[in-house]
Amino acid sequence: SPDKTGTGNGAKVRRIAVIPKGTTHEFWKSIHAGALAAGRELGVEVLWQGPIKEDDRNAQIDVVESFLAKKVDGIVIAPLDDKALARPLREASEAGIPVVIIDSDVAWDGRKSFIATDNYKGGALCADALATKLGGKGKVAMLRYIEGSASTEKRERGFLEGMANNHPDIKIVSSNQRGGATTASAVSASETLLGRFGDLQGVFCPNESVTFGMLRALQDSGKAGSIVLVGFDASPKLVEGLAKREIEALAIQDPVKMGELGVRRIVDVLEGRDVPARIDTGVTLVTADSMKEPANARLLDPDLSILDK
Amino acid sequence: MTSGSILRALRPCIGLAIVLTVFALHPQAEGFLSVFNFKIVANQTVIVGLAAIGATFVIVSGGIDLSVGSIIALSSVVCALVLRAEYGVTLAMVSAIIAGCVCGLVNGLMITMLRIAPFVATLGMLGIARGAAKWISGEQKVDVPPAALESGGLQAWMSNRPDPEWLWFSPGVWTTILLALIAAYVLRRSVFGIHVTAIGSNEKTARLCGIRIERTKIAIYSIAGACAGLAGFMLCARLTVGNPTAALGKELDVIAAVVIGGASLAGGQGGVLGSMLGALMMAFLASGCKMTGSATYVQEILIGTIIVVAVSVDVLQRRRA
Amino acid sequence: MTSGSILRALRPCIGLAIVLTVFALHPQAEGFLSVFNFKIVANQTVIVGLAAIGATFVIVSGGIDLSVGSIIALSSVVCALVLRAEYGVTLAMVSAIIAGCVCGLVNGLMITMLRIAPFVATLGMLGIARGAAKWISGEQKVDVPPAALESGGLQAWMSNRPDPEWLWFSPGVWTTILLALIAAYVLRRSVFGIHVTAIGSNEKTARLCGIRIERTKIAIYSIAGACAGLAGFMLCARLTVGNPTAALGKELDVIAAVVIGGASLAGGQGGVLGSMLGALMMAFLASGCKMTGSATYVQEILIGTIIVVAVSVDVLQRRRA
Amino acid sequence: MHVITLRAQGIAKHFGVVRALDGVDFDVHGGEVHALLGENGAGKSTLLSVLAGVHAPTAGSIEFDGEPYAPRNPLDAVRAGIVTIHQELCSSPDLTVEQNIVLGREPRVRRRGLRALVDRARVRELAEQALERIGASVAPTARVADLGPSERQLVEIARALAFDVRVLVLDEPTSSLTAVEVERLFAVLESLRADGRAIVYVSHFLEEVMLIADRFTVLRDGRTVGSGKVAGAEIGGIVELMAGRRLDEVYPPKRERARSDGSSIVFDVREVVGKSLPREARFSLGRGEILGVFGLVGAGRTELLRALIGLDPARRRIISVSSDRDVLLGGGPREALAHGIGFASEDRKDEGLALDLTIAQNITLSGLERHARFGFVRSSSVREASERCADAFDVRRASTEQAVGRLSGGNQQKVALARLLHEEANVWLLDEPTRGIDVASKSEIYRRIHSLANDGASFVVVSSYVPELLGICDRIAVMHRGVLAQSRAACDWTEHELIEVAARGVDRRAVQDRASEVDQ
Ligand SMILES: Nc1ncnc2c1ncn2[C@@H]1O[C@H](COP(=O)(O)OP(=O)(O)OP(=O)(O)O)[C@@H](O)[C@H]1O
Ligand SMILES: Nc1ncnc2c1ncn2[C@@H]1O[C@H](COP(=O)(O)OP(=O)(O)OP(=O)(O)O)[C@@H](O)[C@H]1O
Ligand SMILES: [Mg+2]
Ligand SMILES: [Mg+2]
Repeated sequence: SPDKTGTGNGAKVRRIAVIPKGTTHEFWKSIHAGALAAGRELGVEVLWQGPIKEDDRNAQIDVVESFLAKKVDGIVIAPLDDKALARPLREASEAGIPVVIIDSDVAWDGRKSFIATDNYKGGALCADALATKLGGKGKVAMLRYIEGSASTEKRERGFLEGMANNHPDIKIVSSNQRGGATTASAVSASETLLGRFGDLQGVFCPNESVTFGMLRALQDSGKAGSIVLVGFDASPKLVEGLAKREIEALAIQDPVKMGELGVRRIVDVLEGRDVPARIDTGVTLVTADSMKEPANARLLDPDLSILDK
Repeated sequence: MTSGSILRALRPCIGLAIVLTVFALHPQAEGFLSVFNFKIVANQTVIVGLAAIGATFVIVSGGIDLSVGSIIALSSVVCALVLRAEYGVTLAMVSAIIAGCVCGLVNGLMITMLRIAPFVATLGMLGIARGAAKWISGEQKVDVPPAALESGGLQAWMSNRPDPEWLWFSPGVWTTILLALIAAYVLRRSVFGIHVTAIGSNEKTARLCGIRIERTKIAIYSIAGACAGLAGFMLCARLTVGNPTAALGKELDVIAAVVIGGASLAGGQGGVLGSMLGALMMAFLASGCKMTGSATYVQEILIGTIIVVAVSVDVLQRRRA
Repeated sequence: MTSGSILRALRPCIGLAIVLTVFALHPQAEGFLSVFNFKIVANQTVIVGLAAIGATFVIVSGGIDLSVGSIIALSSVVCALVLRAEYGVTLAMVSAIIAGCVCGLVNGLMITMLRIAPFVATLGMLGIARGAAKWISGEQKVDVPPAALESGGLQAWMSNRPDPEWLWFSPGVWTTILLALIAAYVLRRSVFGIHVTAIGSNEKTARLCGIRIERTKIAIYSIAGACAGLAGFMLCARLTVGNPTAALGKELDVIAAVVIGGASLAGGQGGVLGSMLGALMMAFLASGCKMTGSATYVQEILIGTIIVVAVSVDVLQRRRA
Repeated sequence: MHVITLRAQGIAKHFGVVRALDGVDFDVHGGEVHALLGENGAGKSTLLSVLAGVHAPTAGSIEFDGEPYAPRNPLDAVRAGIVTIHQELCSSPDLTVEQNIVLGREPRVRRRGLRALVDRARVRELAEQALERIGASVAPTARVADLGPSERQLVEIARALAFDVRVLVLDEPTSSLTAVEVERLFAVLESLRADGRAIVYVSHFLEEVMLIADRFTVLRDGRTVGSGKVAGAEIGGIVELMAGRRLDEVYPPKRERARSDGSSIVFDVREVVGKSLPREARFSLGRGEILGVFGLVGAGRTELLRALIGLDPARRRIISVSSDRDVLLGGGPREALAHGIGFASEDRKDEGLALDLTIAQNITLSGLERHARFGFVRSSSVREASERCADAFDVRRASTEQAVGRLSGGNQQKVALARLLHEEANVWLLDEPTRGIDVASKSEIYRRIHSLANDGASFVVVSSYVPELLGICDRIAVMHRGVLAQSRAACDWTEHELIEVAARGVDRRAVQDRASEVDQ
């Protein structure tokens, strides 16, 4: 929804489109909050619009194109696909609308800046955390997200390669199963995985919905806490699991910062300032012990109150 | 004649048996035939199963309901919202069922009052209910507060380790079984059920025999909505989250279960227990594919093929009869 | 009499006009009525529009095709794979169309040879084609290599800034327009088209008049498959990616477009140009909702409502006549 | 028990422009069987539908037991005790016999809380009683889909008898019953009459009517044209009332032509045996000849035509066309058309026409290819041809681009026939070509058939309307229980003889055969 923060002195307020991959995940809510905060501070209008069907590349292109028609001043986008969004974004840029990419990269060098987590690194970090907890050996599984999602595939690759390179005694017993697009399908896949490998010692899940699905399955089978779960992203439910030590560690990104920097950098571009081509918003591994640290607490429970205003 | 109808009733059993045997013999699928896996699969069948109970009534009456998935999502959100407002699990369940029932009622009214074909009316509801779910949830997953989880025992409804352990199956599974038995009995033995079959079999005859077609159809779609609503409650219990984007496309799974279970989309034929076997068969197939470590596409292709095979066997049988 | 049928043909136009007017008057929707936005919306209509051309034939013949979305995904993957093997854009397009056509052919064979109801047969194909898409793509999206993009001009097919600028619309839009005009002419004026309408209107009469029902139906579903295949190619051109999870649930959008365009799911009625207007109306609605910054759920509810309203107006009109 | 009276006055029912009923007075009392008579399309079924609450009358009032009676739906009628057995078979194939018998009035379990359930013991009891009463040996648990037409008809009669009926309405109940079953039914009607119930009985079999009815009312063109006591009435008089007009005004002048000699035979059916019907049929058709086929409803005339054209599968089918060579016509209508054999179905709505298509498209549907160049239809050519064919049958229309569904029934029928003209058929197989259309249209169709025959086309006309057959045919054959008997010249038949042969078979022996067959 549009958020007017006019300066009131009659000057035309800049309008920045912020386009997430979907609209219902906490992750995107945090980005929205960050973008709104920055917009309010800088006196620009933030237009927030996601694709009607989550994970639908075509629908996201539709959104970009309608912002082109609406002639916004800048676009901040988390592209659903590194290739598919290249054309419409290039068209935007050629129409004089600068583009800043957040969250996942796009195969196009005309973007002004790329602000994201290093997903590969995040996956590798999770591999280390899992291996350390298991003492360097044991049987683990990885439950993938859906087919064709770039950022989670990087995490998955980072995890698998991290294990293979640094923890040769860890045996990965399953890595081709997928949690699917919905939480419900993730729960089912997790239950079956747990049933199939009774002697499993650790699991890695590459995103919020799959981690949550796995957590539910572990809780339900009474194995929560005894099987080491390392996941990605935060949500109130996952934080709760972390506190109860049902989750060993969560790799946390900083979506609020991502949204905020996205808007800040686009305004920098519009005002002619130089912006760095790559900004790493960092990925932090949070455990039950470190979750109370203020920096981590802010990441785990971002302040989203701005959305309600 | 009667041997044909017995064969017909047996068909989903045979299909299920084939699926079970194939995976039981598969070297990779250790643990497939374990009681534990059976428990898990039963639990995974609950949501499609509950929705399929209502859908059986719809399909036997010669209609179709495409709004099932959206209604499930809407009711799961309603359930979570009620819990968040701390009204307790029972009221949450009732609200979810009512939400589903209202959607179904609207379907029924559109079909009878506006005389819109069921396909179109429920296609409209598919969008409307999904949109409503996103709307009331503020386009966000609605977490059930921990208080409701602990005290009220929302999770217990769909837990694989039910509270009195002798229950063995989760209360959700028992609810489905119980409801399926009642529904099967209602469809076969109650006045309403016979009217449903009569409408699907020959609507003109039903009208001439003085059956109140409109009233019956409205009841049918309301029941289907209520079943989907209960499924939405179970989904919320399973996930401890009300999710407006959940159950996307589930309507087709539900229809597939009913069709595999022996119902004809032309109406007049089909039974609740067959639909349950159909749903169970699809769940076992999915479980088996995962157990053997097959990719998801194998499962998709298999289910597609099974739908076609099940129905063509039926057509062949009927042509020979 | 004839005034009724003119009203009928005008209905989608009126609907479109209403949508255009509402958003044109909306204060938030600057740029909605710009030629640029029209160009964009036209481009956004291509995929549903192309698929709706084939679906119109299916629905006018009294059938239904649920496999459209899966076929689009499959062909987009096929297209990308062919390009990756460096066979050039033309061959990629042909392969995508052939892939779609084969799926449609299989649909047609299931419906005529195995005598499975179209709903069930294409429900099976929905799973099979989707699985096949994931299978041949190795469960991954298939990127089109840059070479194919630059030299062959895959993107040019769906670019908002077509190469000879006087084209104004993208070649994809022109293709859709051309194909729609041809298809409309074929449906109204060709022997095949009249046979399609006759089958949908009264299959028994068609049989009595010596129309080859089986052959015609197989052709209808093959055409529908080929159209979906071409839509898959256009999707690949738009995304420069072949994506096995694309176009999920698109079949319902396509059916909605055809129904809003004035076709009856009972068969015998409907036209290609109406379906195009239906698709355009849905695209304008989506565009307008985005322009006004409405949440996605508003759009979902609106589309659901419009389906119901369009059809109930039709029912009322016919009842009064 | 007090006397039941059902009295309808000035009943009118219009379907759009069709005036199915246009001022009917009718009454029936307890303890009598009242026969409702009339030609096809006279409005009998429509009147019964009004009584049964299926249609609301456009005008008029009904009084039942001294109180105004205006059923809003079939249930109201049934509740009032007026039970109707409809003309078309009307049962739910997926339900069992007993479920069908109690459908809509299921006895419920008496116990509190279980009222939603069907009392199965009571259902069985009711069904068995009802079936026994009409002497039907149908298992109550059989699925109706597995029954034959005659058993289905029995089930419907049983449905009417299963409950307390005050007025029993039967619309051609005996059309598919065997002689023994008819006798049983009459016994039941006798006992109901003795019980003081009122019975309305519709039948085309006037002999049956004379046997069972006390009074009769004759409808013509939606009006009551006469009524009286059956005792003392003569069939001839009733028939005159039904027809109501002199035949020679309606029918074209008799044609002067001799029995065709063997050389000009254009259509020679050596043998045709269908799956169940027809059982035996053999006839030949000369050039320009019109052969009428008469028979009771259910005799298998429709099946004969369908088997000839290959629409239904046949066990054996040997036909030669134009004394040319034997053809089997296994390829269905398409092959038949290629041999110049055209067929017009008796049920134009269900099978004869595509109502969404235009007049022009309907006329040219079976021969569109002829007007096509590169697969596209030349509209000028279609228009020309369809105008010509429509004119030939005098189809009243705004234009040939009009949807056929908007035409009146008679004009629809003419379109269906015009299609055969367009097919340039030289053998026309017509099933009830004038069913449900008005006299003027009928007359036009008769004249058209004659002029086509004079131009060399040959016809097989199946009809249930005797005067029509006598009026237009050169020869007439009677079909009885699936067997087509030898034909005779039309002038050698009288109306009486035709009806008698149709009802009893060609000779007494056939009747005895049938009786013994039923007994087995
Ligand atoms: N639903 C309807 N719509 C339009 N016309 C109708 C309808 N029902 C009946 N008619 C017309 O009303 C007239 C009377 O039909 P009806 O069925 O009452 O005749 P009938 O006396 O029962 O004839 P039959 O002996 O053939 O059964 C016919 O011309 C018929 O075409
Ligand atoms: N689809 C069907 N289902 C049940 N019974 C049928 C069906 N078709 C025909 N019958 C019955 O089969 C018998 C033979 O019908 P058929 O139409 O051949 O008779 P007919 O001699 O042509 O008489 P008419 O044309 O006057 O009805 C009839 O009793 C009819 O009711
Ligand atoms: Mg009648
Ligand atoms: Mg007949």
